[in-house]
Amino acid sequence: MGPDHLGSYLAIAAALFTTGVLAVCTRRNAIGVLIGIELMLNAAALQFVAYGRFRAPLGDSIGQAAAVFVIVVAAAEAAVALALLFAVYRTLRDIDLERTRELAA
Amino acid sequence: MSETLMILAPELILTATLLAVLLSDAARWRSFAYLLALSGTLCALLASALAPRGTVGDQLAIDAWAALARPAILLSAVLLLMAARSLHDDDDGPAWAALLLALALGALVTAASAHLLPLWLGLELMSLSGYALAGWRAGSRRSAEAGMKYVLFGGAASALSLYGMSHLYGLAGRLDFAGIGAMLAVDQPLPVTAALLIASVGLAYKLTLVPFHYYAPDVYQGAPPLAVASVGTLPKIAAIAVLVRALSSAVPESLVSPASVSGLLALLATASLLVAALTAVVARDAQRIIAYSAIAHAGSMVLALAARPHSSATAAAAFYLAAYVPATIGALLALALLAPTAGRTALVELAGSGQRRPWTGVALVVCLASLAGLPPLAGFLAKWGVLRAALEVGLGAPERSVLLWAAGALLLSTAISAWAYLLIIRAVFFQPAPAQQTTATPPLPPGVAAVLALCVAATLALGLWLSGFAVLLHSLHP
Amino acid sequence: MIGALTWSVLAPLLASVLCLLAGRAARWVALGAMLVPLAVGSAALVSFVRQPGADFRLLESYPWALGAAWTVGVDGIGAALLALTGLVMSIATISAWNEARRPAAYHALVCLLTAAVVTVFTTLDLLVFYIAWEALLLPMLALIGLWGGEQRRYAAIKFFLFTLAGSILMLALVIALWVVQPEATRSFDIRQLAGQWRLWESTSVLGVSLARFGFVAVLLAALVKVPAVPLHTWLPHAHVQAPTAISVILAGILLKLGVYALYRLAWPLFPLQALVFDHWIAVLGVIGILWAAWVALGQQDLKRLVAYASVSHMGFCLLGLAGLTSSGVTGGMVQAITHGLGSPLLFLLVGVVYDRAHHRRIDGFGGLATPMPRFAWALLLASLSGAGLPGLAGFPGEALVLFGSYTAGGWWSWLGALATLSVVLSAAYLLWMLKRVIYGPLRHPEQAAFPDLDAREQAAILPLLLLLLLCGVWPTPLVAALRPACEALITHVTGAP
Amino acid sequence: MIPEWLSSAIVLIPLAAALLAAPLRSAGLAHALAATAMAAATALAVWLAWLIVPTGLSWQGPRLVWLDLGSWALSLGTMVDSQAAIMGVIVCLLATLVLIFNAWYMHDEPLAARFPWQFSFFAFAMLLVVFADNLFLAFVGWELVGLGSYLLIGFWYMKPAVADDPFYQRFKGVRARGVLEHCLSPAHAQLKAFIMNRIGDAGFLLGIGAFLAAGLAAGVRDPLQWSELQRLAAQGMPGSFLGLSGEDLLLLGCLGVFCGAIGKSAQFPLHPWLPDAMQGPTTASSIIHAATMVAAGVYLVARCYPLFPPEALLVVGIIGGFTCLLAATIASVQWDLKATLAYSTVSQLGLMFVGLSAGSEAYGREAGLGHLYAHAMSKCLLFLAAGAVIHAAGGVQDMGRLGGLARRMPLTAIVSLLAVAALIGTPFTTGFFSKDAVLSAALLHAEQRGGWTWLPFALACAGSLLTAFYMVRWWVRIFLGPERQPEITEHAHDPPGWAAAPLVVLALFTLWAPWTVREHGEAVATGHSHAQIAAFSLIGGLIVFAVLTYAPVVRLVSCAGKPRWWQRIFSEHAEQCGFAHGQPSCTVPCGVKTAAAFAPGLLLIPWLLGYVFDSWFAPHGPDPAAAAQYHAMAIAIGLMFTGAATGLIIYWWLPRLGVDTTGFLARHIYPLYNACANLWWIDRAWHALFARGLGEGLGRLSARLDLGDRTRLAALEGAAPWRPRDLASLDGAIDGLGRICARLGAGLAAWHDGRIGAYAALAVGIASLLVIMGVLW
Amino acid sequence: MLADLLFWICALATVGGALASALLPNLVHAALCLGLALSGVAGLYLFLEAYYLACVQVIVYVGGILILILFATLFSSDILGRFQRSPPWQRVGGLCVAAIAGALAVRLGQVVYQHAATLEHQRPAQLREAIAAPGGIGDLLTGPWLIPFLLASLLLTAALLAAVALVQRYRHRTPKDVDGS
Repeated sequence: MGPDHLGSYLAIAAALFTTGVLAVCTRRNAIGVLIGIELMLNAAALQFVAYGRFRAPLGDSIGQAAAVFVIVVAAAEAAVALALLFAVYRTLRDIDLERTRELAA
Repeated sequence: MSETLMILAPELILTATLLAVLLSDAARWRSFAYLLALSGTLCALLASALAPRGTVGDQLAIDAWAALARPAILLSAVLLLMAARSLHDDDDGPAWAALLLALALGALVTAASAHLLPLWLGLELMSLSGYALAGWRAGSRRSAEAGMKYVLFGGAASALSLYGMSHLYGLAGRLDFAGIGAMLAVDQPLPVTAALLIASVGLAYKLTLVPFHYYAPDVYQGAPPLAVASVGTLPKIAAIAVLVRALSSAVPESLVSPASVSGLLALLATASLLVAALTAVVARDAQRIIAYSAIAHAGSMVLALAARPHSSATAAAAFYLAAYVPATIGALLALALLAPTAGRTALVELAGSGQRRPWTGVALVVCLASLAGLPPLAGFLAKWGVLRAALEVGLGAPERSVLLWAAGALLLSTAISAWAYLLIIRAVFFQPAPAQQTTATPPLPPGVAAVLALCVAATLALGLWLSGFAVLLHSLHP
Repeated sequence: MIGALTWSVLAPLLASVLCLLAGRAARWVALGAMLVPLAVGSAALVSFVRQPGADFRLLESYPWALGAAWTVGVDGIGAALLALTGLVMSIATISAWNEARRPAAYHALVCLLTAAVVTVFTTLDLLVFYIAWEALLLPMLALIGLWGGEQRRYAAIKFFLFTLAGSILMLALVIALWVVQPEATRSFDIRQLAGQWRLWESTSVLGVSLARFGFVAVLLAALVKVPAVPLHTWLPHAHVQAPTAISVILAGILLKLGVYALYRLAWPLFPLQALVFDHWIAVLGVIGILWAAWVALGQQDLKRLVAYASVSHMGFCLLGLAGLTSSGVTGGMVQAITHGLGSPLLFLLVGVVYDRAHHRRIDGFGGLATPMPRFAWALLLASLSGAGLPGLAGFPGEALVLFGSYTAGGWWSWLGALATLSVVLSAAYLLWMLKRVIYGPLRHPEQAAFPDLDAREQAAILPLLLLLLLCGVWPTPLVAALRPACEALITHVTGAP
Repeated sequence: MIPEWLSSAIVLIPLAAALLAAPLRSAGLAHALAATAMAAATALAVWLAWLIVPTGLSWQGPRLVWLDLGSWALSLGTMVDSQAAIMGVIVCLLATLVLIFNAWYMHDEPLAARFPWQFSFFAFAMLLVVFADNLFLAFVGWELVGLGSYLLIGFWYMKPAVADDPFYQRFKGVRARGVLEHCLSPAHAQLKAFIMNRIGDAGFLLGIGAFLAAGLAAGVRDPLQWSELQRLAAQGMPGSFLGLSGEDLLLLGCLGVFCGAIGKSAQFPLHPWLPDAMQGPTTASSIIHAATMVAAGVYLVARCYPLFPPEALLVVGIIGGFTCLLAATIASVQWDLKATLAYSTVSQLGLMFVGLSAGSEAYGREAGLGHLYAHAMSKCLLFLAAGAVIHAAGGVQDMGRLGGLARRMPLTAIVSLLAVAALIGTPFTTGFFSKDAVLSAALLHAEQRGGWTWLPFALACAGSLLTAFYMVRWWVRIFLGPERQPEITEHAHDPPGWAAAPLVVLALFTLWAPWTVREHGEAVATGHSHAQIAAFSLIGGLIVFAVLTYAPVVRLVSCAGKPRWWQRIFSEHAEQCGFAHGQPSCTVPCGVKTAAAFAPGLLLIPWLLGYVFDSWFAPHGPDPAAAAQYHAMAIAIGLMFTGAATGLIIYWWLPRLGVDTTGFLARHIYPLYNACANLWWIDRAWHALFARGLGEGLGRLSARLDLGDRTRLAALEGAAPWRPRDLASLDGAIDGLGRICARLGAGLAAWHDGRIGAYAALAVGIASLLVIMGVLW
Repeated sequence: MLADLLFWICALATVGGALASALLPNLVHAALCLGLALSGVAGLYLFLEAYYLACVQVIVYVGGILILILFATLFSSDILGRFQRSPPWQRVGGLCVAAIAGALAVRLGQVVYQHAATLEHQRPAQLREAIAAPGGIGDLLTGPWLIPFLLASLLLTAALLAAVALVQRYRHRTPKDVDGS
């Protein structure tokens, strides 16, 4: 279980992913959920790079390219998410997910 | 190079239009923005009809399905732009048009994608513009809440999907469908199917299939009607197109037995149909009922795909889309016009709006009847196609009998959701209008009226022109 | 060149569009359109009376798509029902002559309804049959929902969901029949399907034979429409809340769709199952007769009483049809047609009283014979016809069905004996209603000023009265026209095993 | 030699008259048209009878196929034999006479224009039954006759229930209990009549079904023709119906037909409609409820006579006898003069059925028919006379208020005396010959078969005894004695000239009628010589005189005056014997004592006459049939004289002696009297069981079971929550299905509570569970 | 040995930071711990010879997105997380779902790991430095992956447009709820 074992990276990625899911499911604040999403994305990016490093054939940097794309999309998504949180803030004075339950069954 | 240019003509034209609209926003030609967007999309539509088929590297594959999906997407975008032009009075028109074009572009790319990355990027592009459109109505608490829920749920789902894709990359070393399919052929499918399933979460989320349908009712209820229309229709066309391609290339029949694939899809379809029908009955908001109908119709399309190896399966799904899209757009536009206060389509508030705008009411009834599947309209033929495919395969092979149970679920959900649609018709037409009628109803904006007429005409035409189905069948399997 | 039958479908369709444009003159357009099926139907019926036969006449066939073809044709029963549709629809239009609330839309929807009903009666194609069967839901929903009485919303929605749920299985059946046929000879033509009934006896779907599933599907759809007792509770609501003209249409024609579906689809396509289930259907018929009669006895509302009378009479059609004896089946069909004359008349008369008193409680009337003698005589004749008095239209159908079940042997005669009870019960509830409404002193003085039947009401009532007398005194031509088709059906079903 | 069209012409002329007279406005013109038409029909009927009766053949008229059903068909046709010819003449004759009388009777009636065409329609229907050549056409005629009576009973449909009809309350009989006053009205009477006839018709239909099943099993083309039926009955009934076959099937068929007859001829269980039918005009009742319609039952049984097995005849006899006695007892205590006639009709019909039950070897068919014809004439005359009396008394029908009308209406008195004489069987009237034939047939049958067949004969004798009693009571109370309320009867007068003509004609027919002589000639083998009849009458008269002198004994016994010591022996608690309104004064002992006083005289005379005269003269020789008929004649005359004597004593002789016998029966046999006055509670039973119980009660219950109760129906529109109570109704249960969907939907919707965290959790959780379970396990 | 130690430090930082950001009620602390986790991941990239990626991660993620999230924490009224606790059943539910997801991730990783081990294209260690250069990504983006590259740019434009359009719509509107909807 060292730096040059794929298993460890997979383990770390899995831990990141699980914590991300935990954050998404339990946080009461929208920011918390956002943090969770970022964690899950990072887990995926890390796994891409890890597989790229250990599995991919010579000179193949698909993993890293994919990770770059992941980061780009994460950035874009964060921007839009925060814009929408801003809209919620301006109308509700708060981004507490317990209070944004007007749309329900 | 000129070859790929010709193939990607529609996408390029659309991108150009997008940028032009952005410039027009900057250069204060706000009133032209919509015309610009409209003309651009029409050119793209023309180009997509004429564009040759082919593949762009291992990224995009413009095959029979993409050739059909692209004009459909652009046509819907045209309809939405025409409606938006007269519905939106505020001055952020150009931004809205640009976002819609971005959504359309995302859909085009997803529909044509043959590689996991453009698929995921296309999904993300659609989602981002979708989030913005959902939260578009400024100052409205409901619209903001809808946007937020959409962005959070969308983000989580795409992250989960990405995680699946990373494992797929780990296994296959390549990200394109053909590669994954080839890798599947090499060794035992267990891990790959798992990774594939998680990767396909993105599609399921976009198609609002059961485990990932939770956001749809809330978002459809809160978002402005045009946003719901665009988010509800364009991504579905793209998702079905790419699902068909993924199933045919990434999951070749030779290896994963069609029975297990159709078993899974039939299970998802039955769950979507029943959950949507039952919850629609107790919904108290018109757009929320439309959301549940979207979930149910997604279930039906997936049921059509579940009968896949059979020739008429994909045609049934395609015809279902052709019937579903105009009906949903028509219904939502009608609701937008009938709702007394913008953005509130609760059944209680819609009471008696039929008296104020009778013809819009009639259009709504026709669209809802088509969604419910009543015979003379397109919805019936769509259900007919799906049922035929399911029964033909189900009766043919005993191990595919799960399709018969799914067909039964489809019939049951048709019967139950008819009650939900009746709730809307009851509110619009049968309930007496509230006494205090403050504002006089403004005349019908011409743009929206035209779009509404087009949608109703499409529903009726597809319903009566029985041979439409055969033409579609021929075009999909030349 | 478009044949007569297709014109009798196209005319109402075109009329429904014209009505929307015609505005005030919509009612004339509608009336004109209704006369086309009436004319075509009566011409066909006369041709069957002159040369009785079990063949299909006025046949036309235009290929359409999806395997369906617009094939239309009528046999004895089809012709009679077509003529009945034309007649009842024109009478309904006359009775709704001065409908104030949005007349154009009203007449347009009635024309649409006519087109759908005429298609059901004339088509020989299973898919077109199903499309027309479902298509008449929307106009009826609008007609009851928008022009109805105080609880119209509940009644309209209940009607819609009841019929839709009832016939949803039929959609699966239509497709299954299409799928099961061999690739080359796939067709929806009912005659051809009747020929290959053995095909779906053998295939099984989810463990049960397709024929049984099919028979149950058609039976469910038909029993909701007939209506047979357990599935009949939508009818009183629909009748009480519908405006008079729509009640007339509902009672006159829509109840016949159920019997026609059994006659055209269930028996020919699944003869073996028919032989298995006929006893249960007959028992259902008898239960329907007696239960509806007893409930009618306890009714306070005039229109609901007449509605239950319809349920009771339609029970006879079921008993007759299930008996599979020549007099039973012919009697069932004659009963369906003569009930199509008698029960609209009753509803028209109830409408007359409702227009004047604006309520339908039987205790709210009393001694109407003094101010309204003509109305009293018409109601007397209509009630007596309902009670099955010889010399009026109610008798031949009932008598034939009873004699059919007497002579069918075995425990059919017990069913016949039970059905004979209805002779007493129908006289009881109809004439008791008559006593409380017409005879006796004038219970409410203000009703003394009620005007008697005016010209419009008489124009709607007289043709029905004359036909009641004609069919009662001399039903021979009608029976002669219907018998060959019924006997062909019997030989088809009994010859099956 | 018989024209083809004759029989159908007779049937169709009244129908034509009805159709022509209907639109006429003026009553006089309508009556004239109808009367002439009926007269023409009578002439044709007489001509037909003239051709048919002497030959005694049966002639088949033209036949028309009505409903052709491939293997068998229902057809319309006429068949005439002597029975039909005679009945045809009687129906047409009576119709003509009644129409003429009615022209006068309804001269001041505003609705009179409606009477002639409804009456002609009824006559058409009756003739249809008479001339029908098959059981199906008879059934059609049966129902149309029911419709005719329905219309005529409801002639004054606008009259309220008698409870709130001031005229009726003021002049109703003092002790007219048993009438359900709160609902008795013409409208109620017509409904009751139609429903009870329909119950009979339901039985008739089952009878037809039995014969039809047999006919089709034998493969007969026209299964219900009389000739076909006889052939089927002869060779044993093939096929089966309701599980019965062979002899049982024939019994079921005949009992079915008899059930139809019970309904129409108002026999025991289905008789309450006839007395209520008196709400209709008297002239209408005269022909419907006296002569023709009610006789249709007897006519039909006579028509199907060869089919009836002995057991069926026994049933006919017992029911007939029981009805005869039951109705006679009720008639004896009635105060309304039309009610007495109505119950007397029911009783006489019972007698006819007893006659019929004697079987063909004891000439039962001829006896029954003979009594039918005789009774038709006399009862029609009685009703017309009653009509005249009522018209004269300004509508008052209570015998307690009338009296002494003989002085004011001599013609009506004499004519009704003749009718009464014929009805109770006074010798030398048609009534005597027919009643004697009936009793002798019943006696002969009883002697031949013995056992239960004695019961009809015994009941018949008791019935005819009481008949004499109440008819004399009826005549004496109306025409003799003091005028009880002069202000009512001061303007009484006989019907004017042409209106009296029908009365006189009918009176003549009661004395002598060609058909009675023919029937009696056939029935009584010996044919008593008039001398014998004269001798018997003389002896009877002497005995009556002896009983009259016996009257003082009765005076002693009666508690009229101050109870002397010896009276106390007979009625020790004499003081409570005074008749108090409604209070049961004396108990059984007093009644027993009175009966004991009269018993020896009443029972002695018939036996004495029969035995003494037989031993002295023995004119009949060894033939048992002649002996039975001879004894029966003696008994008939004895019973007649005894009953008449009792009636005369109580209602004419004792009042002349100053004894007040107004409440005589009530005082002395109160329990029996109370039962009879309450019509043996049969009417109440019918009303409670059928109208209240099965009708409204069960109807309301089933209505609630079907659509739910009033609160549910009212709450339907608003989205009222579905209550578990709704399950009680079928409609509620079906709504329950919708509620289940909504409940499931609400359950699922609870998971959409708006929390985005929950959404993500559910989505990821379910997806991963699916993948783990499905794939990675 | 040093490399192993460094590796475990980065790993611990990543997982610890992630857990902290998920569980700490105080939003600012959570955001900062997220920064720690992201830096840890950047460190791991270094161990995986993805040097360019590590820089991008540090600059874009930690520098850009984290700062954005930090600003966003200002929107919430209870930054210190003293009284806005999510309902207990949601926390328990979330834990269970996280456990299931974790199990899925671990099992999937295990299965893929065992399966991937069988793949023959196991790379020799010595060629590490060849792939270190960022050129590889560049060749890929301009070569076969041109379409995704363009798409990414479009994505960013759209996101920019969306964010700006959404926010500037509130510039001249009063914060009061416009239509109460």
